[in-house]
Amino acid sequence: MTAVGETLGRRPGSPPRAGAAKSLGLTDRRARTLVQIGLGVAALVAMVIAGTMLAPAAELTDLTARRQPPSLAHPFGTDWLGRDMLARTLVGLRLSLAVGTLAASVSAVVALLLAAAAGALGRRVDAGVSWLVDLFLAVPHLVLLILIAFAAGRGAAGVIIAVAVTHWPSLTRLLRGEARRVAASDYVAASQRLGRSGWWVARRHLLRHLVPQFTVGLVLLFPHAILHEAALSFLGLGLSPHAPAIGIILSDAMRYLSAGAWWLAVLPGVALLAVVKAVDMVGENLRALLDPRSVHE
Amino acid sequence: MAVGLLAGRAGRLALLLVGVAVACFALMELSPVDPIDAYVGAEVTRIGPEQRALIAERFGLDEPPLVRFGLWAGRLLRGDLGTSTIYNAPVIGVIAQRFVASLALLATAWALSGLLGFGLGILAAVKRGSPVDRAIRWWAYTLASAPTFWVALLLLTTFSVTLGWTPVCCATPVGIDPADATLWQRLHHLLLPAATLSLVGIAPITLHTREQAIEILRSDFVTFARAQGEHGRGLVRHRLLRNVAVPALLLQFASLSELFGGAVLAEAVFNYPGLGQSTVQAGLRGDVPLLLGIALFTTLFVFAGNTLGDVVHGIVDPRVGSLHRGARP
Amino acid sequence: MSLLSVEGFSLSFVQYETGLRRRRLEVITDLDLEVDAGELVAVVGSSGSGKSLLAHAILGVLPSNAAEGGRIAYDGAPLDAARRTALRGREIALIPQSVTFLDPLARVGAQAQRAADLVGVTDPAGAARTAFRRLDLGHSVADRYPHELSGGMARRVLTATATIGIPRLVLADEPTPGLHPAVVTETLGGLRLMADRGAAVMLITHDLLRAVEVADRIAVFYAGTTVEVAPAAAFTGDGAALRHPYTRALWQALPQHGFTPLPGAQPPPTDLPPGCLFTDRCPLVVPECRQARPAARQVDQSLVRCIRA
Amino acid sequence: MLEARDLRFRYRRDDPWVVDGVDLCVEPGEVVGLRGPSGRGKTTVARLLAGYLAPDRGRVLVDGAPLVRGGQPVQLVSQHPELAVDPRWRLAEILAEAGPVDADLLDALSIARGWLDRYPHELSGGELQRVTVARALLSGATYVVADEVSAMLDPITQAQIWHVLLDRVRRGGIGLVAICHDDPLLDVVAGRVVDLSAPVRVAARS
Repeated sequence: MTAVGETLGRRPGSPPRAGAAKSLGLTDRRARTLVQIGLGVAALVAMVIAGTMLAPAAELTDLTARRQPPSLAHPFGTDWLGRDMLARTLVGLRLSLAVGTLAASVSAVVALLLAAAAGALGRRVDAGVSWLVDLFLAVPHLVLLILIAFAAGRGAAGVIIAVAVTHWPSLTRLLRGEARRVAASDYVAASQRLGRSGWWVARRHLLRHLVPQFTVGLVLLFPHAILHEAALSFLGLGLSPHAPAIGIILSDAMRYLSAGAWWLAVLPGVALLAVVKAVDMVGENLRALLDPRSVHE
Repeated sequence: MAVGLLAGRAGRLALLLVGVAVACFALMELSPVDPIDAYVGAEVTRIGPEQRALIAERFGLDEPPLVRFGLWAGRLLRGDLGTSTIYNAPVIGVIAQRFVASLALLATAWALSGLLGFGLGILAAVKRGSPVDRAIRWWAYTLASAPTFWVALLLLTTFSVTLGWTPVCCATPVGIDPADATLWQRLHHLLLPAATLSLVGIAPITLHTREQAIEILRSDFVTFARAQGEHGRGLVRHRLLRNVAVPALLLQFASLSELFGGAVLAEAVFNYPGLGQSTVQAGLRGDVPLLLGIALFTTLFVFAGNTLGDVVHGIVDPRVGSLHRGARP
Repeated sequence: MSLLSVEGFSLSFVQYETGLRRRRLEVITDLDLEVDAGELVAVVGSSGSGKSLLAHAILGVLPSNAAEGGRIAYDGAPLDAARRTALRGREIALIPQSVTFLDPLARVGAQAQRAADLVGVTDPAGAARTAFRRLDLGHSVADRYPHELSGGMARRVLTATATIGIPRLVLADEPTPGLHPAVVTETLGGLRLMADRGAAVMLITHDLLRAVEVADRIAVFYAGTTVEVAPAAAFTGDGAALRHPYTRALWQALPQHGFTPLPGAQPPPTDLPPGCLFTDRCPLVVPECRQARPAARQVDQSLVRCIRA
Repeated sequence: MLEARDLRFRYRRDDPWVVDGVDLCVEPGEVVGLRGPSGRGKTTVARLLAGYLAPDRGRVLVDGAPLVRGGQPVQLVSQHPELAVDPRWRLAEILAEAGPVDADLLDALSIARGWLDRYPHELSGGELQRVTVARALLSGATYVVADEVSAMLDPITQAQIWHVLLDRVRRGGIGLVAICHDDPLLDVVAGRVVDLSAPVRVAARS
């Protein structure tokens, strides 16, 4: 129990050193948080750059090197057209990240607008927004995705619209809940009594509380968006069949499973998992920085 | 008091279904895919204009959108969801039969992931900071980041293709009439899809339960229990379990939406003839009546889950229950 | 030898801030206190100054990021983790402050029965019923949930549940806030009764007047340490019999004793001054006060931590 | 004059009245005490007077005009300061919201300048309460409603806060409504006392 006392070189019971230091500066735990965010972001950036550079290589078919297992030349092996799987995977991941980014930004704008409208424009608008959120969350997410992908006529536009349009409800509900809590607080009531306008309260109080939640909620939106895009493409309702999307790569790989080409299915999946985990790691650590009390280290 | 609540809830359900019906119908209208082409499918090149007119007339596809919505809604209210173009059978029949097939998969995964997730979450919280906690958390985070269909592929590759222990696809052995399949054969075919859905379902439940359990372990009443000498297993059994179970139950009933999404993917990989698979087929081949039927049915399914969750919550949590029973201190 | 003796006790926490800052909170520094069987000692200090943590430390139910220092002895022997586990609930009892210390999802009767079970009584249900009757709580109260209890009722349920094992050391944490004056008198009377029957009772409160009414000795808690432990009798008149300047200022600030406020505020736990903690507000301050922490020494019947007492 | 006429209030329609016909008035330069056992609606009266809640029946008037939602010369200081300040603001911002900082007032309330760049959770209840009192006074309010402001505080902090409030009543001419269950304190600070447990009349005290 007295571990921490010792490590700080203070014999228990002795008077603390002159003016015990207020804050102990960069600490091991917070250092780890920063390192993890750095690592996560660096990994994602490196992946995007690699994906861009390798884009042409992903299309190179080499019929002499068909279905080769992972080797130094082709770390992820090659597919039935002799294309290098690592290149295709990286390009696919870049595409997934792009879809994720688009989905996150659309959701961000929609969520902010609706949450603000719900907060500022009175009870009826608030009830309307809350009902709209319930409506979107009433249908299972993947079913809604399929419906919208079908409505938008399959292909890249379809999946992007589907993913983009179905991720704002959870973020809106989070922001609206927080906005209502802040609006009902005594300190906002005090501000009003001090003659501050609604806009002033929104800018100085609401924003200060919503930004951390919004940032973390937004970053944690990426994994969902990426996985859903991959799922739609896998089911054949997403990107066009020849696009190097992870979903397509994995659904093609299914055909060759019985022939033993396990690497076509396993390795791209691992890469996608790594990307999603990197984004998730960045999100969780951002939360630790922005809202320490909500994190149980 | 309870009747009022039921009426309120039925009202909300009706409003929700109307909303979903209108939204989904509008979505179908937006689709550039010509319903006739989708219906005919590959042989579309070989049918002449008169046949197209015949098909349009039979399925009422040539009316203006608002009229068609009126017709569709009218039939809907009379319980007629129209005919599925890909199965050429009433949509209600298709959904009912397919849902029963999916139910086995959904139920096992729902129960399994609920129990295992709850147990692992509590274990991780009680042993917070230990290697056990770190391992469980790392495992849950990894699974939460893994695409469901890829996990299915992984299981398929290892157990069916490489080891050959489990069938490669379908709900009953290929080549024999599904009616004759024995229970063991059905369970054997259910193994991998259910395993996939459970594995993926465990991750979020574990993380949520762990979060909730840590919150409880920090609470005042656990401090007082520990001051009375409570510790270890006794603390878990007497103070922790119920306080974590109540919110966990609510979450469990609210997870049906995510669960059904998982089923769609698992059924696609294992070619399991459930409602999930037919949702995908309907999306791929533009079976509008079936898609609309599934959208409405799954909304009902999710709403029923949430309602059941609230009812159970009212029973299990005295603070909520007392509101209904009107108990006053 | 007193039943409970606390020597040079210190308690600090490490908390994480938004962004990178981590800060150390020295909530208790160099605290000395003794409580004897048959005696009621009050620990008086402003609320939120860390007093309750002293009770939690004695019982060993502190959160994981707490760091303890100094020595606590019970019945002559050091109170280490093993003895704490053995004595918790049986010989040492905590009467917590509010209804949030009761399990919201369990009936209060069942919780009392579980406490009796932990003490090891043969008939836990019977023991719980007797404890409730002792605090004249009707048997229907046992079936209620915590949120269905009034303030006074919750107070009595907490006391009954905590003292089922007829403890030798009772730690009562802030029992008075939010209660009707009559209920406060009744609650403090109950504690007095336990002391008179031979238990050592520590009453932790911010209410100096109520403490003086019921305690044998009063330990005045300031910025994490007890600056003076004086007999209740010393708290009379204009406080001349009180040795430490802070205690005197506390007494004279009461509405009934002149209502004269002493300027300044307590130093924050993150930034404690090196010497005596009261230097920046003390009317008697001299340069030596800033050099080192004054040791506690006996002056008349009071134990005072001040070189000029 | 801040006046409450036959105030009635309850949280839900079928609940008994929490505030059952309270009349009270306070002039600038005067301290009116409000006494009553806990749970008799003292805090609700405080929130009605300060415009945090709207009465179901009866009215709150400031110099004859009804209290409106926006800025009002009536400020509330509540028992729980940690709820009345934005946890994500530094203390300097909290004070700045009320008006330009008045150094004498901060010294009188012993608010150390070092606290101003800290967050609310880094301060104790007593320290935070000084800040909320400073905020109420900096706003130039003509009336202050003090609801159990020193119930949880040590006697010295309590004496400091009340001395500043009483000083502002005498010098600054503000009207103060002092709500508390601690009779000795009420006897010292209040000119006249309204007793909530007594029947509905202004209990004038000498």
